[in-house]
Amino acid sequence: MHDLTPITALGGTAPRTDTVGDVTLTEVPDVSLASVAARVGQEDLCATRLAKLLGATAPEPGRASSGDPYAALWTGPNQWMLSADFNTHEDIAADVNAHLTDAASVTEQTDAWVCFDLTGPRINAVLELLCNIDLTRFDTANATRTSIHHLGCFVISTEAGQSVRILGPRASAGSLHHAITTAMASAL
Amino acid sequence: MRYSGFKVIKEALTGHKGWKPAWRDPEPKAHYDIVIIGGGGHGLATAHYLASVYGQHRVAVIEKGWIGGGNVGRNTTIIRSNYLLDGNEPFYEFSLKLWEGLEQDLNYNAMVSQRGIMNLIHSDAQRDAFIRRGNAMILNGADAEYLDLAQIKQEYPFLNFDDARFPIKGGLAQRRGGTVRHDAVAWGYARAADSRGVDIIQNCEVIGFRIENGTCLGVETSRGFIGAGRVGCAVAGNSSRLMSKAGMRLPIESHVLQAFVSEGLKPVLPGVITFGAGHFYVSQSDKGGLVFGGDIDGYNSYAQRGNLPVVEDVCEGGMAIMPMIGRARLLRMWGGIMDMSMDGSPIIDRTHIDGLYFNGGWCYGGFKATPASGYAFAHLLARDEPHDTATAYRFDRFRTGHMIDEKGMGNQPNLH
Amino acid sequence: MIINHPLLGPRDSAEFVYLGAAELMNRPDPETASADDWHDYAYLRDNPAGTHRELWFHEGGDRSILIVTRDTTTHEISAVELARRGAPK
Amino acid sequence: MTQKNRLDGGQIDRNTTLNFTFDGKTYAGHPGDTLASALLANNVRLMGRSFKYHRPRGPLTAGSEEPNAIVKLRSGARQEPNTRATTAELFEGLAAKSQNRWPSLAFDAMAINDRFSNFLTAGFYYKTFMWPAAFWEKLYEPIIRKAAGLGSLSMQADPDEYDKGFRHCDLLIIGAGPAGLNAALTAGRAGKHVILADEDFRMGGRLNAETLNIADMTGADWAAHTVAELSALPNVRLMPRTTVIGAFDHGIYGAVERISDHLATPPTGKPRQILWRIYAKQTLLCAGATERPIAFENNDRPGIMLAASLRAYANRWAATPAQRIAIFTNNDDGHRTAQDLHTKGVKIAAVIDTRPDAPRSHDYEVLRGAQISDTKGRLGLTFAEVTLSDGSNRTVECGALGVSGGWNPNVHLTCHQRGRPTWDDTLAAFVPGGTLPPGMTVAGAANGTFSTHGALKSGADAARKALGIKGRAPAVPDAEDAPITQTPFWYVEGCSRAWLDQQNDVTVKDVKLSHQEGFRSVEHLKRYTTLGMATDQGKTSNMGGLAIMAELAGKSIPEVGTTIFRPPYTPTAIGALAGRMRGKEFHPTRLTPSHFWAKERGAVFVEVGNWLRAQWFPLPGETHWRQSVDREVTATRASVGVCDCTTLGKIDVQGTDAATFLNKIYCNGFAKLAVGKTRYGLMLREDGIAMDDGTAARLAEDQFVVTTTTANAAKVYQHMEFVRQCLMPDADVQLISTTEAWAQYAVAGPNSRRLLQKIVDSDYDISNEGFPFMACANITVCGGLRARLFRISFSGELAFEIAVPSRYGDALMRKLMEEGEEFDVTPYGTEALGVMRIEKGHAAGNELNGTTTALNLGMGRMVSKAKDSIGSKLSERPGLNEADALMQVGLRPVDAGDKVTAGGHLMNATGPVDAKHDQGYVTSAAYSPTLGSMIGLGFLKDGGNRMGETLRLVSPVTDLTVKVEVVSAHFVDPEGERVRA
Repeated sequence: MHDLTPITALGGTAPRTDTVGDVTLTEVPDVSLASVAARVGQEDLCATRLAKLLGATAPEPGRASSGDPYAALWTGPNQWMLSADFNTHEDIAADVNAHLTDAASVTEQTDAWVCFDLTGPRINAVLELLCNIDLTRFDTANATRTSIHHLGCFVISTEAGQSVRILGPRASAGSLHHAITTAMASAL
Repeated sequence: MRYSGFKVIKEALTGHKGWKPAWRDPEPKAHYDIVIIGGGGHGLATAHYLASVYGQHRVAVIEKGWIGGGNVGRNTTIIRSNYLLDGNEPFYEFSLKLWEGLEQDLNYNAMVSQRGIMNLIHSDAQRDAFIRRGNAMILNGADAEYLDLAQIKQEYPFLNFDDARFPIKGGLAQRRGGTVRHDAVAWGYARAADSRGVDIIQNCEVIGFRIENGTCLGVETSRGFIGAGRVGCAVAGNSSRLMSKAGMRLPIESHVLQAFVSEGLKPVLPGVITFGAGHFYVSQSDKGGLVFGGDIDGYNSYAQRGNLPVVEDVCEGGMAIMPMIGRARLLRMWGGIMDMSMDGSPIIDRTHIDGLYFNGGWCYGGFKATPASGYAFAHLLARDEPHDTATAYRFDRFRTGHMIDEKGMGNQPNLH
Repeated sequence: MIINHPLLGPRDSAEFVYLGAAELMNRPDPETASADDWHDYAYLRDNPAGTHRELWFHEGGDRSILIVTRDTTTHEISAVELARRGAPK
Repeated sequence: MTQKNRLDGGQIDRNTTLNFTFDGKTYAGHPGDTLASALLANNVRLMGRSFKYHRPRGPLTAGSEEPNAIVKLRSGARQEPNTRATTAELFEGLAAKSQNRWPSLAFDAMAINDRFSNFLTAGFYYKTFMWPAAFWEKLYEPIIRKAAGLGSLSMQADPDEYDKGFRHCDLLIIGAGPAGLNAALTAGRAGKHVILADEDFRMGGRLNAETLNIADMTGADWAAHTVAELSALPNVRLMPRTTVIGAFDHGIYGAVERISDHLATPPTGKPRQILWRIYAKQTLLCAGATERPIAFENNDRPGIMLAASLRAYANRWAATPAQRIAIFTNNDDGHRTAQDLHTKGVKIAAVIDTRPDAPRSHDYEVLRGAQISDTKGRLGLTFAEVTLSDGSNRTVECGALGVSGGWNPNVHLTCHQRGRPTWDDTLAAFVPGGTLPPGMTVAGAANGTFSTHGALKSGADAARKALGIKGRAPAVPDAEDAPITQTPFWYVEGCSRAWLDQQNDVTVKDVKLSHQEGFRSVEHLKRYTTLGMATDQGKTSNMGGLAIMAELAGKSIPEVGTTIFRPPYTPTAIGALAGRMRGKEFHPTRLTPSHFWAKERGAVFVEVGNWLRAQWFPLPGETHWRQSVDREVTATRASVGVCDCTTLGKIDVQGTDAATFLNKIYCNGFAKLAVGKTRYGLMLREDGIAMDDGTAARLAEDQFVVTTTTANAAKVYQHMEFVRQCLMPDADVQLISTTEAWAQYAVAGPNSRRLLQKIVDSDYDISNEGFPFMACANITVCGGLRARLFRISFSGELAFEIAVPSRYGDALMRKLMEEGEEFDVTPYGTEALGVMRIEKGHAAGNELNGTTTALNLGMGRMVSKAKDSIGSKLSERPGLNEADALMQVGLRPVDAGDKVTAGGHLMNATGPVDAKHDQGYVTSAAYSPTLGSMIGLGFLKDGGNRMGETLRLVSPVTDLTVKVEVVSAHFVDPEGERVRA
């Protein structure tokens, strides 16, 4: 086992948590991510193998699926982002690649992103200050790519109106964190 | 009628009965030596110089709406000659010199105000580029001045020096740059051209060109056919629209550029300031309004209006560099249609059709170019050869690879 | 503006990068094209006042490039399709 | 602190008193007051001065259309110029000052302009101030500018924050008057997502200003009840204090919500205002109507107001500008005002009605067929001169005069997409018409339906139609349904100094002069006279000017046309449009994986795009940045240095056609690159100009990792997507950015291999034989952590780039420092990086400036003729291949002590120094500790054949001229032995 100690995207040794009123923002470092893109001509094979891996057909556009060990998120035509528990699946790309082999191109994305969970009964009041999502129709398991203060992020509705997961560019974790917490202070 | 302080006083004392229309409202004649399509700044300036410099008096300017209703009345009124490339700098410097004598030439006060333009610098690479540009300006006989941070702080104490995301590192100034009362430019040129016999025909739309055996004989208009020895097109914004009537495709896309003015404020800005790390430039009009703008909306449009994202982008730039304007209010926003060319530089050239000449592709730099553009186009129309300062503005430069690309953005018009 | 993405539904045009006229997809055949063909492809545009087919890159979304048919005088959008042939699901 | 002109009733909270000051004097008002209503209640009519003639002015209106009562609100950094007293909500401690006057509001020296008004007519300045030319900037303009403007900025940064947000709805209703409220009820009860926005702090619109009843209650009570029901509906969002400023494409509306403007200061963390972008499937405009004035001689004195505004002050705010009031009207609405004021106990001096058949009244005198010929009163109205129907004159004493010329529908937002309103003869007004913004319908007074009943009904009907609500329509509550006909009466014959645009001082005379001088189109009139260009945007003045121009031109008003309204509906704080994107938050900041470590080391950081990079690492005792940079360069070349190069773009290119794809993207060949090898690649734009350069490492048969320059990462990725999706749609290629996934460090210098051998796990052979120059591999480090190793060099030394997952980047850097101690390992920043790449002659951003070709960069031979790649064809154009084309060269000062400046131009050793003799320019310059002098890279005409030639480097803008020698751009190790060592 190697001897390098990781730091979180916000630069800490432990994840950061911020609470305003009844809404909490939590940094979630224990997520491993891999991008899966079907090879041209192998779309169906990829779909079959992916379904087997996920235990369900891969999510449709604008949707996300949860599951054990793999959750998935539609990111583009014939393209998904798979996530798993970092502690058990740190080398997620290798694991997934082993299942999909030549049906897809798999790329490690774990540390390309910072992951936040925003939870509480009034998260929509915060979200409407951050990103252009139609919250009147943002149901559970909806997922979308959107821009938060000029940062391209994925927002996944894990429980409608109650909790979302936000994936943002890791290098800008500080700016994203600042944007979310100021919006919390403003809206709550 | 000559305008003067004396005349103003005389009229004031006699009930202003003596003022005449600034230009006639003539019926189109059957034939002119030269017909200019487009009663904007460039077309009217062309007519003025044709009449005053090149001795052409059988000239008409035809305008589909009201003169000065296009970009000359929609811009942010900035004049400058701070260009880098040899194809451009002598032309814009010539233009600036014409601005400097404009009022006396036209007997019309267009309020040419040389309060200077300052391009702010925010990175080492930008400094290198601006120093290269400043040198090019001086080597072409223009004025340029490099200011370090201390000098900027002294001249513009209200800029954001404390918590800037992209700190100011210096600036390139052109003291002879400034602003002009834009509408007055159109009116002044119209009045001067009219006084030398040029017919300015408003509400006359060109429907087509009459072209026989590769020669243009005149224009079909909403008010009938008008014959012409030579036809000059100066309708920037609508160039593709017009030239398609002559079967031409142009190296041009039409894009909307928005401009903004704030409520009237007591004077705070000495001259023009441009932000180097975002899309924002600003000056203050003599009425007190902050006149500002930024980047084009970025998609083909003839709609003369823009959308919110660019408004926000511009105001973000403004607040980044001048956080004091947060409580100033934006009063009006509007859009103009820009001839965005394939290298960001204009075209003043013959076409493949005899007797048909073209002036356009000004991107959003057309206003400052108005006098030189008119002069050079008049020269081309009168002499059938390019003016010394405009020899590079050829159609075929893209074919031969002699692009004039100040920004280095290549053949993507919305990036220039 | 709002672009009705074939896969994602209505999306704000601010999420997109405008790439220009759709003719840019018709790159000349390097084997046969003349210098004029290359010049016309790279530099000449119809630039119509009216219906215009153009490319929008969904950089802030699924990174698809869309062919949008839009009226340049009203901004009304009449059709949107994926640029990539054999539009995937 | 009496409120002399406070009446009974009204919607103000008399139990609470709010103290405020105007021009330093303290007054009292109540919650529910505006600044204007409170001042009127305190018998203050004079509130401002006009722009040009500095005429004394009081409020003309009771709303956002106000041209006159413009004040400076608050003080210090929160000072807010040009604020309408008529919409400013009163709060405890509010401090306002009048503006555009000196020394005081009552005595304004600049009022002298009024005496000379005859000389200062429309456009006078275009005709003079021309001689001598130089005097414009020196003399005339400074005087004009001194007089210009209204309020002043604090010149301090705005201390308040602004937010921006997004809201979506099925129906956006703009305006909460009878039409808007009833529409909201209809849509809300049907379960639709509704947003109801109103600029006022109290919803109800005119209902709050009238005494009319709806059903069995007053209009104001009905409004309150309706608002209560609506706020109980979860699907309805009420947005008071929210002005919809613009109608943009495809149902996107801009709206500004004033969160804290009615408070002394915003609560902690809360914004002053929020800019909402509202995405509405359907929109219903219920913006009501604006009363229009009648122009007559001296119609601008404080106390002269629109009649319905007087009524609003009396009914809603229980305030009146005077105890004795006259009314001048051409319609029945003026009589309604008289009646309401009379009921409130205000003495009606007379109702002057232009109509011979005007209705009579028992309560007050009606002068039928009469007109106002002039008025008196220096700082406020005292008398009105009336010409009676028989031609005789009469003086009417009054402290205020209500003027009613009829109503104009508020069509503004219907014009925001350049649609033009149409003329309605029965209303003698413009109504919404032509093409409305898609999805927008109009109801109520905004659509010319002026009666209360009509408004209620049209609101409900429009909502049902817009949303396709089926079923029987609920009954419309009983309300006044008086038919409205308006016979136009724009101005009193023979008046000249009769104000149309009161703020900009545009009079009837100016419009006549404009016509006389040929400025006859609406646009010319507006621009020549400045009519409608003031902060009120002509809401009360445009129609009058239009009507007079029409009369002069002998045309009808619609023939003359109308100026179209542009956003914003009312002036909007620039801060609100910027939101949080200011100061350090203007753009997001990108931090490198070693950032926190570098900060501990005391690194100096520099902005590189959105990245913050370590520029150099000063050591104790180093007083000048050059000392640090020189040390970093020397130490790296002597032993080993480490630099964080994570910011370079990394794009993962996979697929069976990956190699074919790269062959298309790069001008040089990639098809034959072996697995485990890296190659330098140059990318051209289709126009043949160099776009970017970098390396592509083949990690597998079907996988490459492409690197880009930091600046072009996004652009290159986009370009690749274009080629993949639009030009090679059938190719099997997948792209994804991994820039931030991997922390990547350059380890450079003769000892770099020895250092890395302590890091890289021993089962990987990184000897020169096992891992030669340009090799690449997936490896493990520090006991099993997956990593990538590339043997590439930007510095010209033996060098590697090593990458690990970003979260381990911090630890890896610390490890490298620790393990490198024995080699005196040195971290280096972007400056040293730059120096070393210049010493090595590598092109970077300054050379890849968007105008240079492979030929210019000395890589002309790299453009493969054996294959087609993007840009190869157009790069063959003659203009890009001239005999004396610019070529990249190295430059050394002849005198080693001399400075070399990037941006300097190159001139021959002798001969003139001007643009015509320009030989090229310097792109990059740095001090080279290795060579002991400054050096530069530049582009020189025919540079390839001018080695050894001496030139002059001139930089007049920085006052520099030095002699430089043309040398090879590869100052260090030209044979490239070190990188292969």
